Amino acid sequence: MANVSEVFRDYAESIEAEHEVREKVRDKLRVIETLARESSAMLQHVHQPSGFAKIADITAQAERHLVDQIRPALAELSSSVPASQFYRYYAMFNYTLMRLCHLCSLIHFLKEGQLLTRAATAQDWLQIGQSRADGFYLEVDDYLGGLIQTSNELARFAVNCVTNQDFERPVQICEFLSTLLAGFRLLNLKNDNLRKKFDSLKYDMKKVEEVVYDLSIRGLTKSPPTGALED
Amino acid sequence: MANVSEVFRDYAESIEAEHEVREKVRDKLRVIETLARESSAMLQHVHQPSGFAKIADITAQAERHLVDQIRPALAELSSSVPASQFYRYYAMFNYTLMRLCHLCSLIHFLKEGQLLTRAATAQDWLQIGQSRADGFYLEVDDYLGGLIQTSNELARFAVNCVTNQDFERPVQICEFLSTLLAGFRLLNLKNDNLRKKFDSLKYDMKKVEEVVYDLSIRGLTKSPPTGALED
Amino acid sequence: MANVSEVFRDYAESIEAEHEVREKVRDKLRVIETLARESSAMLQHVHQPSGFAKIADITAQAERHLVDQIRPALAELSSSVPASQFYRYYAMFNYTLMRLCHLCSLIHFLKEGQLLTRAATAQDWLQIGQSRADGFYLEVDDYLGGLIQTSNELARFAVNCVTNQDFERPVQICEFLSTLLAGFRLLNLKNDNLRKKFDSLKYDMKKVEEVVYDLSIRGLTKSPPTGALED
Amino acid sequence: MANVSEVFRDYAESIEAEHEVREKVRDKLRVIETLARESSAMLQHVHQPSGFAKIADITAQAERHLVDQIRPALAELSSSVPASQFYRYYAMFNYTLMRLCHLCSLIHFLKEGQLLTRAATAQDWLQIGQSRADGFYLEVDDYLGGLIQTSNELARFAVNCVTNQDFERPVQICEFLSTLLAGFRLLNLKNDNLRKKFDSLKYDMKKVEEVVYDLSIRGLTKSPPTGALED
Amino acid sequence: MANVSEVFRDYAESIEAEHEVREKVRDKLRVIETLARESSAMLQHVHQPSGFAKIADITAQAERHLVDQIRPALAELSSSVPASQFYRYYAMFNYTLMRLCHLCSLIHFLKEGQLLTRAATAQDWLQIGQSRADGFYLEVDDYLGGLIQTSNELARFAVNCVTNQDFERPVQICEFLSTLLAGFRLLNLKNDNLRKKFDSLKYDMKKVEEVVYDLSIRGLTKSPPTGALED
Amino acid sequence: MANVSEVFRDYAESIEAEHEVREKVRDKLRVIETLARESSAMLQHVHQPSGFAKIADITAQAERHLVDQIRPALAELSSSVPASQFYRYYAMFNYTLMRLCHLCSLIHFLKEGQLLTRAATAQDWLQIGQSRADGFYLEVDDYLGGLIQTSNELARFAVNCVTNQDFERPVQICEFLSTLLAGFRLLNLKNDNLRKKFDSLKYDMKKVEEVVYDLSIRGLTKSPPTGALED
Amino acid sequence: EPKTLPKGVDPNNPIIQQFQEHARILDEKNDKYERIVKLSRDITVESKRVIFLLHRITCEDDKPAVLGEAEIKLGDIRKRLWYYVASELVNEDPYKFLRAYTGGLQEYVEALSFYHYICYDELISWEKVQEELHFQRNAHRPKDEVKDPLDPKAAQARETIPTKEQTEDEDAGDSVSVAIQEEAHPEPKSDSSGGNTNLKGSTAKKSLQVLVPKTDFVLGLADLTGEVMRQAINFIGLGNTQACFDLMEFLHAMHDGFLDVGYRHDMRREMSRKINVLNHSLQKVENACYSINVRGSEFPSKTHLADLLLNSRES
Amino acid sequence: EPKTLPKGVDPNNPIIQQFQEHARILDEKNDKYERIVKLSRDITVESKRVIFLLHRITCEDDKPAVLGEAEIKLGDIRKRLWYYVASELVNEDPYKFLRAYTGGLQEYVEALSFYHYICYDELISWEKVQEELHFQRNAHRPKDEVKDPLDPKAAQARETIPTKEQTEDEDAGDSVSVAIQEEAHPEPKSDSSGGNTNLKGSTAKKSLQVLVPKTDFVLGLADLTGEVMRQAINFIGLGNTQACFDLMEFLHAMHDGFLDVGYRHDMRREMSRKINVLNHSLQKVENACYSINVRGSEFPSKTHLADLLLNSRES
Ligand SMILES: [Mn+2]
Ligand SMILES: [Mn+2]
Repeated sequence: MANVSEVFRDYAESIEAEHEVREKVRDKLRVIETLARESSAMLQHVHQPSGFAKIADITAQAERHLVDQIRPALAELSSSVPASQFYRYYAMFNYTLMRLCHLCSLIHFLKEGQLLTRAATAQDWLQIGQSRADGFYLEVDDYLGGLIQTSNELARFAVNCVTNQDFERPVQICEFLSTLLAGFRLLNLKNDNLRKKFDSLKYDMKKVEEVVYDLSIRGLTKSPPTGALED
Repeated sequence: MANVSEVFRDYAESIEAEHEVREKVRDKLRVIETLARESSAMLQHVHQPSGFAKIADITAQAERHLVDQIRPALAELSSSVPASQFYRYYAMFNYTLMRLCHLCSLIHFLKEGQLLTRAATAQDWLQIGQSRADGFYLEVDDYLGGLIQTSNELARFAVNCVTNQDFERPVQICEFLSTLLAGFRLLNLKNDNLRKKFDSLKYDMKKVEEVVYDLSIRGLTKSPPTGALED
Repeated sequence: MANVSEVFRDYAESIEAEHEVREKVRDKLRVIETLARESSAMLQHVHQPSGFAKIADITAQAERHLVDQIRPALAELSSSVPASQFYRYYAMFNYTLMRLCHLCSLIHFLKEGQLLTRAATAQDWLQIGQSRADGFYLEVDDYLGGLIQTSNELARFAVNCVTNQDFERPVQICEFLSTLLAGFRLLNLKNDNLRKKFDSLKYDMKKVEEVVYDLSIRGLTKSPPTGALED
Repeated sequence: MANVSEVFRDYAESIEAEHEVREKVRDKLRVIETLARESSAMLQHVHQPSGFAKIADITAQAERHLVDQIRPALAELSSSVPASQFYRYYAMFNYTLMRLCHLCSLIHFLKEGQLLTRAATAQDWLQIGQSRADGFYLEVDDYLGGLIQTSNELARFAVNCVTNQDFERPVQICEFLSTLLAGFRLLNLKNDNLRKKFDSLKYDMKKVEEVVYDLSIRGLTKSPPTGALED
Repeated sequence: MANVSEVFRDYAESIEAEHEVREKVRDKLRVIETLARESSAMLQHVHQPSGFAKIADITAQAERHLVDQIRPALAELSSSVPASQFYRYYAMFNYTLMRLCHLCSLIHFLKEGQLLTRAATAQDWLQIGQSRADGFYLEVDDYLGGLIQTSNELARFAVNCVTNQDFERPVQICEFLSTLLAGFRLLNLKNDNLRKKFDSLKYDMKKVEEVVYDLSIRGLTKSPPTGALED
Repeated sequence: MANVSEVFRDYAESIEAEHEVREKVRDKLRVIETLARESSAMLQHVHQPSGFAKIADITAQAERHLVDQIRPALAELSSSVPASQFYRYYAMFNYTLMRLCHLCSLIHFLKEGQLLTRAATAQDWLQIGQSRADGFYLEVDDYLGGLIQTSNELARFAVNCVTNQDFERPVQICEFLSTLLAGFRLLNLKNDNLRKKFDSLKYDMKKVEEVVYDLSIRGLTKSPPTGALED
Repeated sequence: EPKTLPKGVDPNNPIIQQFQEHARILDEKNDKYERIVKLSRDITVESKRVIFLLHRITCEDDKPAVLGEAEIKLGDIRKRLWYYVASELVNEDPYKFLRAYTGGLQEYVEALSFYHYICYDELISWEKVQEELHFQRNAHRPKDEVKDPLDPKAAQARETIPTKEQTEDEDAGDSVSVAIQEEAHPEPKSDSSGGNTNLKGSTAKKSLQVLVPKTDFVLGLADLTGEVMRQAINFIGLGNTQACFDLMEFLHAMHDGFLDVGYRHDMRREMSRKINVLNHSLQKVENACYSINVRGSEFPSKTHLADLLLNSRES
Repeated sequence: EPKTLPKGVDPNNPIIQQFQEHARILDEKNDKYERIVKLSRDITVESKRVIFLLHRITCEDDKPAVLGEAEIKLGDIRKRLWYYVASELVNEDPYKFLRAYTGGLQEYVEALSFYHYICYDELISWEKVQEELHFQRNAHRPKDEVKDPLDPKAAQARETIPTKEQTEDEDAGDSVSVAIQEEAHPEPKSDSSGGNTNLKGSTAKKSLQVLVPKTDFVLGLADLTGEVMRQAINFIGLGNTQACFDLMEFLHAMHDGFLDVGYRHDMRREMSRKINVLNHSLQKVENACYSINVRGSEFPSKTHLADLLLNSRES
């Protein structure tokens, strides 16, 4: 059994190598998380009276920050994950990706009042792959998780819109959430985590419906909202 | 120790047999759950402006879906559960049955403005048994659980009715929930799942009362609602 | 090995010495905790209709209690912890310090409507150190933990203000929490415990925003709140 | 937002696709697990007086079973996992692979009294890859996990050897475990799971040393065991 | 509240600073742990027939390794922990210090057959402080924890001595453990962890007594052991 | 709600009162535990060569210590527990009582070679009650638990007797344990603590049987032991 | 007892005899424990039913009938279940068997205090609860040495339940009763030193009672707050908003009380769990009162609002 | 049932009537559940006692007396406790109440299989256990509609326990018995498809029985292995080393069986816990056999060793 310790020495090296990848990924992630925190902080201002008037400025600033800073940081992360082992380290960056999707879709909705698709999120905003073949890519689960974070934020935003005397946007948010909810209902959610988040989406819907109710019973909406799903 | 292995062989066979039943039940259930999700999705439209005008169509469609698709699927499930072992597999389909009851009572209420009884749910709508003697049957607990899901949905619906300028239906819903509440008060519930759900019924009642209140103080109800429990 | 038991006797003594410090710290803590409990109980009255009219009295009383009773008790605790071993016993009084910070910042807010800084908390209110060099001092984590307890209390207070017909204070609380939240967003919270509390702060914010919403949609706020972060 | 539901339908399909892979993997795994269970059951007989005399037969039978049945089943599993997504589904078959390694190394030791290397396990016995480039492959962790299961089994076997009057094999096992232990000591075990197993290996070592002690103090070993690590 | 964010920025910096210390401590620790693992691996050889003959060489080698490599690494760790905050980071290196004490006392016993005192461990072997005033120092708990690890190792060694035909050393170990046990009995162990380890010491004692029993009933001990505690 | 605070004031007082009792009981217990530790330490010497020759002295000393020191301390404990509330505080001193029973029965056995009855333990040795009517009394469970601790100690002692060339005592111990085992077999034990301890008694029996066996095959027993259960 | 002794075990061996005695004591304790556990489960079920019954009150007019029925049910629990627990505890240290009946006791306190609150609009006192579980000596008594659940006589004795009338008016059980030792329960020196064993003002002579430890009493009260919250939500649903404010006040008072208790030492983990639930209940009611007020403010006068709600319900 | 309706609730409202019916069904189920739980607890206690009794066997000569006593005790459990469980389950889906009696059932299987193993040196079969819990229709039957634990009549009916003689020889209960519906239990199509509901070879007509799910049977057997281990250690203490080897063989066979069962799907968590315990028990016995052998080896002949041990014990 003379060669046994040699064999083990080999294994020791491979374990060491994995450890190094993890360290590197962890470092890159830390940078992105700090940046994402800054983005969130900027976007928070839309909830406040002072920021409410300058929503366009705020979203523009957040978008620039995303393009100029987060995107390159994400590229570095992406290159530190061996392409064939994407899923080996997936659990490490998973949650961060979700958060970035959330930032993209929130900015997009504030600007355009529209849902940002997964393709656009991956390609245009984050510039990462769309499928496993592209190496580092945006998983459906993460995209959906990000959307639900956005719905949570928008439900809160609808409330603050009213406080800030904007009675139009809640109706728009209501339609957006309604569309989202209908979409989620089509999914057979196996993923328990996502299912719990889906429940939070239902709750957001209900909250926003109540806001619209409050507006409409007081005659504060211009017109009854037009159908969200009339495709 | 020859008889030891006999005993275990016998048991292994019985596990295998049970496993097969479970697999079958699981398959049948999956079909029903997908169908029930579709039903729910249809009925969701009543909350939206676009759907609001066509409630009759929507309920008719949902009812047809239930009769034509869910009912036969349920019959298959029912026949895959050995009659004398209903409770052996009960925990598997329990929640689904509850949901079906909910769908039935919701459709029925939207159509008739009335409570659907357990007898009618079991016999006319789901075509399953009403008591242990009938084999696969509708337990009281599941029926009641379904009713409470309906009350949750109706509380939300009452809010959206107002948004959609329907000021009559909330009063009708208010009366319905009031009767339901009186009924539930007659039950001795253990500190179990049903009791927690019962609490949610009280909140629904409160919410709908507030809607009716909002309507009355603005003179939007045609006539004051008649006492819910005196009909 | 004759000297072994002598050696162990030495160790036994050192263990006994540590034990005595712990006993002493525990005794001092017990006194402070009882006093802090009394303070909390006083401040609880602001939530109640009977106490609402006399908030100024209540806070004055609580402040006196803090100055006259808690501060000397804290001085005794401080002197019972060997300066060089602050962190050795830290886990024992950690939570209590947090609670005292909470009491200070709550009283201060009720009186002044302002955030109490860490410097002021440590120096003016508790009269303990501000940095490790000062011996017994107020750790950042404990100060922040205390602030979050205050935010929890204020969210509840905002609700009860409305019940007691005070429609101004919720707006003030809303601004306060908004400032706090913005501050916390800048922190890279490694400490899991603090992160969980941060989530509760977000929830408080949302809750208070809903209160302000309820007031503003009914025209009960004098004017829209002015921006919290207009620096 | 007309295209939203289309978008979601796409996602629903991708989720469905993943679901199918999982189902397939689960089915294949089930077969392998049943076979592995049968293998284990065969090998259990070496502990029993009745089986002790026919160790060669038993291992031959277990080896045939492994080659003829488990290997093809494993090939099917391997082909049902998309090569680029090995780590996505890794958690599903991870434990089973470990168990197969255990079976291989146990049979090999019973036949040859030698350690089976990872290369041999992967290439000769299981016929799967040795590195990520080979697609479905044998991870170091799983190989090591399997070895430790073998050490647990051998510690028990050493005891039963004595019961069955075989006083040579325990000495051989002692050397084997000693080698293994030395190997493991070279690893920097980050993986908590593996570390816990490593502790069990130390315990096995101690147990077997005690068996050898019992034999040697009674003069039942032919000669003192020759050095395991004399490289 | 303009200065609030400044205040928070301050805190953010202090949190960042702490984070850096932790990172540094973690790095230094990693080095020491690798070295300690190597030391352990060397000392393992005394259990094996091949190593048994060269115990003096092995201990000499291990001692050199400790002096030349571990000691400087420990000095680096020591200097990375701010002296006044020893206990703040204590939980990070605590277990490693215990292990180093174990290595020292094991080597010392193998060489001298004597207990290594805490003073000698700290001053002569590890060259760290003996009391809080010395900054980075050896806590009593860690020293005792290390002794108990040594007792576990020696119990195992006593067994292997017999296997390797050394009938003297077990008696010596028996006396050593007996002394240790008597020492521990004098301690009023509050520390639950230590108490659990103390139980393992009792078990070791029993094991070694049984070894001595086996030797004496076979007439293999030269003379009955002389009293361990005859002071 | 004046009476609410009365109710709670009343309760606060009762907690305070209970707290005082507990503190007092704890203090008294601490003294007893230290004394019991000393007793154990004395009796430990019987295991060692140095102490073996003076067993009579050791037991006499331990008995004196028990009579002169432990007994009065126990009387103080007893008087600090309100007679009618023995079980209210039972869990606090339960284990200690068991340990005292163990000390009594061990000393008695070492002196007389006989089982100490519960009556004698309670009345003559500990001077506490024998039944509920006597106030502070010796529960059957605690007495039995103490006996089993004694059996553990005696199994170890039997081994050391042989090491110290006493070949008579193991036979005597063997008979004692045999009787004890027969007694325990008459009890209906729940699956509780006592039952687990009872299992350890069986292992002690086995161990001692092995010692006696070792002596007999070497012709070291004067006469074959007489049947343990036939006297 | 025909206890088979293994061969070779001398029945006259004093040690064996001693162990036979140990066996008897252990068996008796275990049997008694089991009997009390079963009674406790029954008490739990019946107490829950009383609580549900009380929730059926929707307005003042409901009270007489519901409270009457609740009183009868509580009396039944007392006379037919607690009475047997008390009988089992004669000459025992009640703390010895507390774990066997603590579940039933807490649920019973919850039911009784809920009943009391609705009747008298005040919190029940511990003395009152303890008094309820204090029985006169001349009441019907079951056999003292009931032991073996398999013994038909014994089981019969327990289950020959005294009906309401019997318990109060007759002494029908004499034929199976056994002298209860005359000696009084041992008593602690003073109330403050010992806490809560004995009835205040009672010398507890020759009496049957079930001890109500104050902690169990207070744990029962903690559960009460959950029911009070439910009632408050009920009342809003029924348009009775003033009642909701009243209940909030009550909960505030309870909250003050528990705030004090909550940080005391040696507290059972149960307590902090229940206090948490209380905090949630209080906040639910606070939120409910908030929403009454925030809505009420839209309308000129509060009484007007009540009228309107009443109209919309009753007309 | 004098159920108080809140004011304003119309007792003739069909919905209210419907809910009154729901209430009745829920209460009945709950009451029945509670009654079965209590019987199950009694069964557990008594089964444990049988096990202890069986551990008193120290040699062949002990067997007749101990086994006789155990048989009587087991019969009592069957006729006086299981019989009432069976009565409660008439016309019910037994799986509905399985959770209420599974504890008692497993302990009973443990006791019965231990008894059987000692008597016949073999593992009891599931059929045998199920048969034991199958009662003849003409046996004494309690009232079918026993419901309210507070109802003295009902409780009395349950507790008027048939003595051993009665159960077998008389039909004393007719006056309180109620017709059990004649219809047989519904049966699964085949044994293999449904598993283990019905008695093999029995058409289960008009019979009372307690269903023994095979899983509970096997869980009881898992506990048996712990007792077998205890017995093995006992036997070594008593010098009966051969018995220890025999028991090891039995445990090996059980281990083989559970090895197969252990990895089956849909398995209860309970099972893997118990299999773990079994593994430990087996290793304890293996270690014991090991030490017999390693010591025995110091002596020339094995029989000689036995003689010696016997001498040192019996002389
Ligand atoms: Mn409750
Ligand atoms: Mn058992």
